[in-house]
Amino acid sequence: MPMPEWLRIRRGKNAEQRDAALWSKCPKCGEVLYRRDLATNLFVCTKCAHHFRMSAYDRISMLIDGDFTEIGSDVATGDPLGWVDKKTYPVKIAADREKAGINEGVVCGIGAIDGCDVALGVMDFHFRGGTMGTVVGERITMLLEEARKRGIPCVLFTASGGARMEEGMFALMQMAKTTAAVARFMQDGNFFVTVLTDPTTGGVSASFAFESDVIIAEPKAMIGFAGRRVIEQTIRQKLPDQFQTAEFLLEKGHIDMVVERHELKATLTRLLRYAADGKRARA
Amino acid sequence: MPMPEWLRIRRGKNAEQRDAALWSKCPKCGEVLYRRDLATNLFVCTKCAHHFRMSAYDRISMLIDGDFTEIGSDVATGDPLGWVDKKTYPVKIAADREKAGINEGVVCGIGAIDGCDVALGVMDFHFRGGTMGTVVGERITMLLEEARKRGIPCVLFTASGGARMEEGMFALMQMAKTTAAVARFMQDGNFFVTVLTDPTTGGVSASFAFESDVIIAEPKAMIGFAGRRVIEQTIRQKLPDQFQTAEFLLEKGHIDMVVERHELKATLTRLLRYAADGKRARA
Amino acid sequence: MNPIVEREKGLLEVARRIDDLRAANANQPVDMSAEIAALEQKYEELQRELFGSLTPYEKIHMARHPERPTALDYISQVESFDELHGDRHFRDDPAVVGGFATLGGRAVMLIGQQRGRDTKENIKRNFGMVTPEGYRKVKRLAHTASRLGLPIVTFIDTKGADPGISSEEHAQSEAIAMCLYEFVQARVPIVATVIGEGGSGGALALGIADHVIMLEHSVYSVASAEGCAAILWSDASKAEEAATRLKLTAADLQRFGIIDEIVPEPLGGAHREPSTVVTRVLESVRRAVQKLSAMTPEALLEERYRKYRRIGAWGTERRETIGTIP
Amino acid sequence: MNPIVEREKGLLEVARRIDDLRAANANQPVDMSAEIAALEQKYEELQRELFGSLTPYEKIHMARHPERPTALDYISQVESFDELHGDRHFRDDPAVVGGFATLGGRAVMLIGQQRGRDTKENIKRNFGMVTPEGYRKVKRLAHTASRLGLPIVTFIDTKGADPGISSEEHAQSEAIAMCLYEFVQARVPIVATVIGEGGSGGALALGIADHVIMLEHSVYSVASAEGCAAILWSDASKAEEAATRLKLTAADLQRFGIIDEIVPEPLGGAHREPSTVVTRVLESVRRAVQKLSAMTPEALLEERYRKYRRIGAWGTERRETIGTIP
Ligand SMILES: [Zn+2]
Ligand SMILES: [Zn+2]
Repeated sequence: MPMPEWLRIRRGKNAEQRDAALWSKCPKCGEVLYRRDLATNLFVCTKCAHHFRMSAYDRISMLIDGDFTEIGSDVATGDPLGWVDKKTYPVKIAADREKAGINEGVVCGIGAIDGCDVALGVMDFHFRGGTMGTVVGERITMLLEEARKRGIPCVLFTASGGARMEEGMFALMQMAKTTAAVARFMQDGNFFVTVLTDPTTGGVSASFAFESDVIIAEPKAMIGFAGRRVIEQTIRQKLPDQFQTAEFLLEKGHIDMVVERHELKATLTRLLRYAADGKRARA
Repeated sequence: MPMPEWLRIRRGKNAEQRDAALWSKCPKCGEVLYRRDLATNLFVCTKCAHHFRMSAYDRISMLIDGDFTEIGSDVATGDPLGWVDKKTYPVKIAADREKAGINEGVVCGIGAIDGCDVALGVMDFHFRGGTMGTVVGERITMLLEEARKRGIPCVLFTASGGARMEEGMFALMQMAKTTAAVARFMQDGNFFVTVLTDPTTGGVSASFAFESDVIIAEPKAMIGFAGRRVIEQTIRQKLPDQFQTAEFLLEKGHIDMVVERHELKATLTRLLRYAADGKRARA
Repeated sequence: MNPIVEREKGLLEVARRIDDLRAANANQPVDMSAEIAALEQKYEELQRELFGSLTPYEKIHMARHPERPTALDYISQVESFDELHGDRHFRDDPAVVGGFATLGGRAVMLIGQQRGRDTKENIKRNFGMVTPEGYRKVKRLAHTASRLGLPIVTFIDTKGADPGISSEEHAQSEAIAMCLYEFVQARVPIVATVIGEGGSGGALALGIADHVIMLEHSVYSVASAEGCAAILWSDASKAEEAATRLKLTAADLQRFGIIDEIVPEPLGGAHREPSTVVTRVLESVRRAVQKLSAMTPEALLEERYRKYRRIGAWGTERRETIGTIP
Repeated sequence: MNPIVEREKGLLEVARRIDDLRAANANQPVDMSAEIAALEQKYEELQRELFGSLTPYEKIHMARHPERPTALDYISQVESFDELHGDRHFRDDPAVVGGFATLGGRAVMLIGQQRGRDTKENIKRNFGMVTPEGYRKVKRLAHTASRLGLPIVTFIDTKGADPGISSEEHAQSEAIAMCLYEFVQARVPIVATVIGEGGSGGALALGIADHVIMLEHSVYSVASAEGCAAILWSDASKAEEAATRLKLTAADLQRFGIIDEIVPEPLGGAHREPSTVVTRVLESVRRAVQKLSAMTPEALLEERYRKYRRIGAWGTERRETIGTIP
């Protein structure tokens, strides 16, 4: 995977340290993989095809042709409740910034996928478990508004443990805000694709993730509203392994397709071209 | 039930003969009922509350305040396929006209229910089993077009064995025609109610019956797409009695309410008033 | 065990003693008026002491009080109501009650989450936890209301969406998302009232509105205090602290601009004078509907968009700059 | 037992003898060219005799021929296809295949009813009988196509909608009705092709279109000949007569103005030269899409309304008089 110039600047120190580490262990099959080989293979295990969770910038550089114009990167995290649990919220945020090498749970911007203009948003599970707080909601809303203004499609990659509790009801309200932006965007006949990656649950799953024209999921991604543990506690029995996987949801008719990461860019490109053709016909 | 002046004229000779018969036997409980008592009780068994199938004009006179301006009554049955089975189609039609006292399977017109203007269509199972041929489709379409022009609600009573086979594909296409009329009517924000009476199946069930804002059914009415016998033949076992009844469909979430015939006029009136209020608010 | 119910026991004991004394007083020559007056004063003091100021955690339990008025207690007091059933596909979910209604002489679409008023009803209503079929009924009714020009009035009262296996199998996420999607687009006034517990996305599915009301002791939260404590403190016993931190009371949320109006409750909670509370809520709803009805659909939609658009612009200086990298 | 398949056996026997003779001829000194030519002529005559003119009843069996090209045989020949799955609620119905496709360089939404090409696939695809979940997928894809401006292209091939218990429980009537409702409103060109059997409302759910094509030996009927005979004659053995009476052939329906175009099949049926037939059909579809694409959405909708509005105005002198009674 070639790394564009801008990517190095955005990824931060820790990411470089991660890259420098020689190997990663596959959480599925236990295989020890050279980090460089893993990156070259789009973070898919070369032995068992397990799809590793990806950082937002790795994902973006895997898809975007050249330049990527970021939107809302300076919208910064606030602390509206003055939250404290074992740590204060600002301390947690600072730690995640350092650790994940990004400044919030989603990276949004404008670019092109194989020549097709697109508004792309990528959530990152490494930052606060991909939870949606006001920054995530705000950036996604800004992205959808910009896409609507330009009349270009929007592709959102989801990865989320749900709403971010440390921001209380401000976080929950992001479901409303992003949905309002999605609705305006789609009413104008624009094309909206979501790609559900592991895991996609709670407030993200129950808002924009399932509001799109085409819902793609990565293989074996865990997708659902309620968390597995909550359900198991409620019903007092263990759930089958298959439950809430992408493949399970495909069979149940919830999602349009399960696409392997190696096929993802080509698939997205075809979808964007279908929509572009429809747009031309309507013009 | 007081009989309006115009009703006597429309009902024909046979209906008068039926009225003259002193008694009817309840198909449910076997009770022998005086015909006059039965009519007074809106054709509901005074012993077991079984809802008898009603003729279209009896139904209309049960609901409409005064005058009823019929629409499409001169649209007459054709024989596009030159149909013959055990009898010719025209012979069958002529026999049903005599027997049922109406000239086709639906009576449509404009009137008022407790002061609320309404376009009312009533199908009659006594005419060719309420099957939908071109005349039924045409009259219902004319009714919806007239209702749209006037901006008044439309209430359709269904009773149907499905599409009328003797008219072949012309009959099937009435599903398309009526649906197109329903869509235009509803797009303008008009209110559409269907009342499903025993039985409502096949092409009528799978078109306008289930396209309305509010779907009411009469108690114990049999409602479904496939006929009971067809399903039993397919699965090679007997179906439970409850299957495909109005009550079953209510539980399965297919219909909005099951309303006893004695409550029907009051219920329809309330619904029409809600819609009228919404219309006023939008004006 | 609900601490509010526990606390009421002491109060009820005093009330019983007052009643006993009164009965005795009527039949006996000895005048016990002074004792009665003293007890009455004690009752008042106790009541103020117990309920005069409730912590967030106590409010959660007030919101869950088994005798607290439920959606149907409000719905039964409107001028007319015709219930509509079903998702048109699969099931009628009894945890949602909805239909046409007349309120203050105007036709509206009423939609409420309904928990049970006793064990049997709780089982039938699934404790007010809505399944995907219920949310699809909500969406359908909201759509019909929008087409017909009828304001949408909702009552929110749920711990959260149903977390069962079949709800996941029937696409709970999609069902809630499509409610949100319908509500942001409805071309009619929407007035939502949190009457009990407003739990997370399962509550918000009925909560996108032009005017949001909360009962004084109701709560509205991104997650249950118990769940939040378990996750963030890894310690469920921290629920009380979580309740405080989450800022889930009506007063907090009004201060945040997330809700618009608080309807006061009598001392001791809504269930102490249910008919007063029901009347007050319905009057507030009526007033909001009337005020919003003056707006055109376009103005309503624009205002609704702006309202939700603003939430989350706090704290950060929201510069809409778009920087090219590098 | 399919009479067309039976009939083919004799023909195949002759073909096998020709092949045998040819093989023998190549290896033996005796020249059998004359015998071969005679057999070839016989083959031609037999073919014309057996298939030169088919009765309606024979066409039904041709339409049901197990080797007849199915929807996926057409879909596999377009320039690109990306299948979309599911009703977003409950299930992905394999009896319906749909998705984005490129046809003649243009993006379209393809939707086809898919029966099986062998027993195993027939079980998976439920013999092409669509369940409510399948119709809801159709409706969803048609809606997406309309929003995005993509023409809708359908392939019809079903005995009828699935008549099972769970289909009734999941509101088969509503599912079909909502397909019709979506198709009459779609703001894009719709081109439907009956490639096999078009059975009743279950077929029409994919059949409301601006241009309707039928393969020469496909059939399209209000009811199955067998069902019609059982009901109207009370005698299932009258199916052949019913088939004739029902006027279910492409030629009849074109004459009636119910369909617009017939794509010819090779002697012996589409399965004898599948690739030729597939190419012809796709070319006709492409041409229709291209022609319709010149129209505005408003003109399309108006023309579609008028087209269906006219059907059934035959025979009667349709006076739109409204008489007050009395
Ligand atoms: Zn591995
Ligand atoms: Zn009886």
